[in-house]
Amino acid sequence: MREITLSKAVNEAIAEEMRRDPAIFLLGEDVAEAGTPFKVLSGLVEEFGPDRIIDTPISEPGFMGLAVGAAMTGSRPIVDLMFGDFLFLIMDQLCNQAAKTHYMSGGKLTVPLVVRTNLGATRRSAAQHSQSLHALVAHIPGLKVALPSSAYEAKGLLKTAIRDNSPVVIFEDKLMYNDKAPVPEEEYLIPFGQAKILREGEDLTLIATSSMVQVAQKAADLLAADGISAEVIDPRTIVPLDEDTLLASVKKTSRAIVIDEGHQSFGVTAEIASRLNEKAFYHLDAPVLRMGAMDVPVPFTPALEDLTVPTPEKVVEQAKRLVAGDMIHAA
Amino acid sequence: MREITLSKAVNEAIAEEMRRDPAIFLLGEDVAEAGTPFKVLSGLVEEFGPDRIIDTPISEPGFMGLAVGAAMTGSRPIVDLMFGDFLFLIMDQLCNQAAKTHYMSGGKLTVPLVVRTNLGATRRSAAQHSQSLHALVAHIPGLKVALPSSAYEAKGLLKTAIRDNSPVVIFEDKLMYNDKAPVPEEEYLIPFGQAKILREGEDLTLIATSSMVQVAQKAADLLAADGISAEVIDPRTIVPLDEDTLLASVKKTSRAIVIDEGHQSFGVTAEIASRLNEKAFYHLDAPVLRMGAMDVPVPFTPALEDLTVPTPEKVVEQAKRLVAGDMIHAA
Amino acid sequence: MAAAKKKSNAEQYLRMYRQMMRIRVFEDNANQLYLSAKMPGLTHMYSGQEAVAVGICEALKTTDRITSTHRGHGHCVAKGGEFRPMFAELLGKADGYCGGKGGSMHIADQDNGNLGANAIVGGSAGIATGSALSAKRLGKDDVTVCFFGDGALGQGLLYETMNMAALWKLPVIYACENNLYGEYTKTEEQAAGDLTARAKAFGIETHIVDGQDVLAVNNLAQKLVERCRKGEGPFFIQLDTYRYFGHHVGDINREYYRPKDEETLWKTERDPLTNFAKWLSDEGLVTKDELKEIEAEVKADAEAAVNFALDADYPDASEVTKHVFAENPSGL
Amino acid sequence: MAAAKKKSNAEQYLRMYRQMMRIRVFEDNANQLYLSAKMPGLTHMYSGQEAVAVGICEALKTTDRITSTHRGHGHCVAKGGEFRPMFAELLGKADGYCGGKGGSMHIADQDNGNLGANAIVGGSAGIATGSALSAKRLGKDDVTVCFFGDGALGQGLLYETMNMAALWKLPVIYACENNLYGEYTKTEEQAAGDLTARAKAFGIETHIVDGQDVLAVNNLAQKLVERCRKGEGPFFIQLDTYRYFGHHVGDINREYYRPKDEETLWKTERDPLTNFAKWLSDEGLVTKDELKEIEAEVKADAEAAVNFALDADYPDASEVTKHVFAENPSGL
Ligand SMILES: Cc1ncc(C[n+]2csc(CCOP(=O)(O)OP(=O)(O)O)c2C)c(N)n1
Ligand SMILES: Cc1ncc(C[n+]2csc(CCOP(=O)(O)OP(=O)(O)O)c2C)c(N)n1
Ligand SMILES: [Mg+2]
Ligand SMILES: [Mg+2]
Repeated sequence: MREITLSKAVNEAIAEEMRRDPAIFLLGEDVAEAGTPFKVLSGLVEEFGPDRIIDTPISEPGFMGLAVGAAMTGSRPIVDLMFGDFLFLIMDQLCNQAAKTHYMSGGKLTVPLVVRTNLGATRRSAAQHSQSLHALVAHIPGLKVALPSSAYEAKGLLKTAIRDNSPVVIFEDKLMYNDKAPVPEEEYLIPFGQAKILREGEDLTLIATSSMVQVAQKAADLLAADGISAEVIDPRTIVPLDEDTLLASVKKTSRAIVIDEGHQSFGVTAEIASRLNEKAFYHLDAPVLRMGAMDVPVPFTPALEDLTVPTPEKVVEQAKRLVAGDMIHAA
Repeated sequence: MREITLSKAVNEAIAEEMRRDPAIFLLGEDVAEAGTPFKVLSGLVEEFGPDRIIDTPISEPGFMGLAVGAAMTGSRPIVDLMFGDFLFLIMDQLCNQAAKTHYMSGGKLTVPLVVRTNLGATRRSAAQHSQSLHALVAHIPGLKVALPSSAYEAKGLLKTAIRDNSPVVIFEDKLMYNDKAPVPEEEYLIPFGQAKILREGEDLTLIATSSMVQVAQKAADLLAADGISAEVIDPRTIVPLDEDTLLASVKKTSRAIVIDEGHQSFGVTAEIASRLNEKAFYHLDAPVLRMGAMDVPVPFTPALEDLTVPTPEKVVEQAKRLVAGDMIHAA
Repeated sequence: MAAAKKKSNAEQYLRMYRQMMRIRVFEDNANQLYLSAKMPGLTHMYSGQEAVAVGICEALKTTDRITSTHRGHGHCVAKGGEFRPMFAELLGKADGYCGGKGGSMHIADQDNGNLGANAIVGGSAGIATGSALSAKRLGKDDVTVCFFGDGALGQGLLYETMNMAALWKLPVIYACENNLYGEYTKTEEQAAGDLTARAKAFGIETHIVDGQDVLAVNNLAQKLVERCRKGEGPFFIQLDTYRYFGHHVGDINREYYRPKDEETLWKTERDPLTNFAKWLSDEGLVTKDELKEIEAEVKADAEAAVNFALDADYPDASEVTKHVFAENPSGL
Repeated sequence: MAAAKKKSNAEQYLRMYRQMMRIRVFEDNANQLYLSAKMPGLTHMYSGQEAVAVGICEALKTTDRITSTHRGHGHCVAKGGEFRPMFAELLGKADGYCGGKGGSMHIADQDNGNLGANAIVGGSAGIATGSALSAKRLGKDDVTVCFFGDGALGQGLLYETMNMAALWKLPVIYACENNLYGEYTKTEEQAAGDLTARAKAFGIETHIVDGQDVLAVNNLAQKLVERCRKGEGPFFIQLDTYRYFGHHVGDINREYYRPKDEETLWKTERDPLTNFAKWLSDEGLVTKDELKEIEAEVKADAEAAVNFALDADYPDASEVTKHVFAENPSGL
């Protein structure tokens, strides 16, 4: 199968959907001629014209608001939010308006829109351009949240997001734009709420999202060399969350680590770990461990930034503790 | 001891601190003559004048931004945010600026400010005036988060918040403004990060925040009548979180329910439950249970709204299942 | 205006009068429901501002859209809303426009082009502007009116969206209802400079009109709506008006922020219904009896609707988890 | 200007020239560090806009404050920043202004009144305005200057804060650096209407000045700063200027959005350093050799600072958890 970059996969997903449905348009900063600073959208304005690939002023709250109104009235906007950190600017329109309109109107109004943005540190971009804020939107009822972990996932999940009739926030990993993966020429969608088992294993389950999927896979390789067999699962969407697949795995392996690049406290690892603990408690040989980013603003200097996110080595270390039964706490 | 309302307690806390330190001022919408729509600040503008109790335009992002700048330059602002739901409007200034400035500047700039706001549903105020959004700010490193559960707590925690050199968000429960509690005449502060054991018990631990403390206490009463002894703990601040007190209790009782009025998924109950599971796993006789608000926008109609939040009866029901060992899941 | 023109417009005038009366009566009933503790929560009444909503909405087609505010009953009625589902919504009943889930501050009436009240001040500026963008992109000539209060001028969102509306020539009309107060604060204490200059700065054509004069409002609105349809938008209108009650039903003692004689002056000298009724009679377009009849009909309608709403059922408990997400086509 | 005045000002002029040269040379070195892969991440260069930062900051006292942008090196130097801690910060070293934690986009220099660069476009409008409020409340006559680009005019926050600044007569100057582009988009495609009208709407006095003419900028700034101190603020200045490099160091192929000859024109005809140097020579205030000497000194300084920064240590790993929260007085 051909291999393409995540960037190209996103571009294809948008182009295919826009060809299919004239109600779709995209808006954001420098999305047209510039094709975004990451060049992900290059070529789209040439095909679809400036009325469907719309360059906005630097007005995140404003163009998010426009998208909500457009979505209520027959359009299907895709909002391009240059950095995930700018979510803080659009929270009111996203969480007070888009997320609640369908419910508040008793189902009369719908808001089919997609916010495409990104997450991930270690790009030396410092505290306001490095956050992974997906837990925040996942906490708000009415929003779906997708976290693609490869070019293949990015294309399939984005296409599904665009067809969904609810607001969806999809986070790409900034560091992955040039990573290639096999992506079929034929059309495919990836359904929301279906986790993917990337690697089967017996001794423990590594549940990893987005940027952390590669980390988990590397950790699983390292563990395999030491005779430990790790199952690796990517939930793909955290809202909806495929509890069943996660639970089945944990019931089999009896041990799990949840790995996510958002801040650890009050983040995604807490939700997944506590659901596993609650629903698979009597199958667990050890507590579910959580590995999120450190609870610190992302520091600029590489000397510190690299310490803040989970690495394959740190995962291996925790996995070994878990398997060795090294978790008994003092009474 | 005299009893005063939570509203009065807040008013006293601000007045006492403003008398002590001229660097403190307060700003927000209709805080001066009107004393806020909840009348919490009545009388303050008369004592401190309109230069220290400042009525702003309806510009939440803007006045939050002003507070950040004022805090960096020798003032100690208190931001009055009329409804907790408006946090979505100030997230950028609060989370990208206030929370990160001290860290990003390597400790050179400090941002001593307090955001006073509220939480809680069942006031028939519908989806945009009923949210409990404290989990969102708790996820952002650099912010402290206080959740007073009575007039006594409100006064002591707010005074501490005002003296803290970091940004603090303090949430009052809208339904509690007229609730009275004993509050000493003498000055007192309540240190952050020290949970309070409100009731000792043997059979299980109820960990409850803010509005849910009363719910937990009523549940404990009902349980006592049935011969079940519940320990009730109020963490008071969720950042910092007093893990030690919570862990000690759970190690003693071997069972716990975490109760909080934020949405359940990706919320406060997940963080607390997963920490307990992780650090007291081998002491637990059953999984830690979570009771948050339903994952739905808050509906207007009383017929539905009341279903969305934990009640003493629902807590009792879960507690009994827990104590009965009724949690074993199918393999 | 030529006498002939007036006659031929008589039907339209009477409809405007009736619509204003419907708002006035709706609010009086809402207040009664609050005072008798039959309505959950609080509500913000539109009484006094009727000529604004009616003057503008009478210039709109059903497919034209509006966005509304926390003070939204007037816009809802004016855009074609019915009493029964409105009262039912205020009481949280299943037959309400939003099945009881929205309540007064979120009343929406999609079929009549009302995209909803909004409990975030200024929160609908984006929605209205996006609705206009949608119409333009989809090749429809529908116009969107964004209603908001003077207080919403404090919100930055409005400036962001006006800038985009101006850049892209969107068919949207920003209708600023300047009722002199935002909650308990005077407009001049909240808004520096000149109100209309804030739209002019973006190159938007602005107008100021007496919001108590339904004909003045309607004439202006008709012109601007037609120009919007032709691609000459956006526009900004400042409508000077007054709310008769407090900020919300519970705001009773308001002398500390608003003098009694100011209230009296507006109610006696500038009431949109009284003055329009007088004009209609003076011009011989209606008799006193006809006016009384309209009022009586509207009141009877309202009473029936209130009773309907009081008797209606609350939504079933199972509704609580419905509509969090929209339904999807099969295969998704 | 009278010859006597000019002579007596010569020292100040030369300091302005030197400061502009320091910015120019700083940026050339930063670019070199990027090209040689010694600097982590990207950076946005201020080259071409030197007269703006220097003209304004030379009118300020140390206790006056500024807020800066993603393109912040120029403001930092102009407000008194030193090369060593600046380069060290860019390289993420412990000796940097922020101990390496902030980097280029968050460089701050509290001691000289620089409240920091900001990676959120428009994000410092509140901070600057709050700093002015703080000064006023605490009875100090310090003025705050808020630097921002034309692109930041898209952000609603700016309008909210200008409204409050105007209402409360705060000692703040909004300095809009109009360099014709925001990233890869022309200003006129992002900003409808007239730029200064956006401040005038709030009753703020506005000025437009040639941002390549350091004396014009400085004269205006001196007047406005003094008037601010007397309580006559706020003010808004549009400074027309140009950035020589791409949006950031990596923006090399930019012909698709910005014509080459436009760049050439600004660099050759309107360069703030060249033109100021010429004026200084023409007026007999400096010799060619003196100018060369200044340049050589600055370059030597920069080289030494770069070497210092390259040799400096990274922060210790233990720093990563420090400064999340500020230290508290004992007993809290
Ligand atoms: C974002 C936001 N801030 C504050 C409020 C509280 N609030 C409700 S109505 C109102 C005043 C609005 O004034 P205006 O826009 O003039 O409308 P009016 O009530 O006069 O019709 C305020 C401050 C809110 N609902 N939303
Ligand atoms: C809120 C926000 N939106 C978008 C960006 C990405 N961005 C960085 S600089 C920039 C352009 C800013 O233009 P302008 O304000 O004119 O400053 P200039 O770069 O021209 O100096 C953009 C869009 C950002 N950093 N912050
Ligand atoms: Mg008003
Ligand atoms: Mg620019």
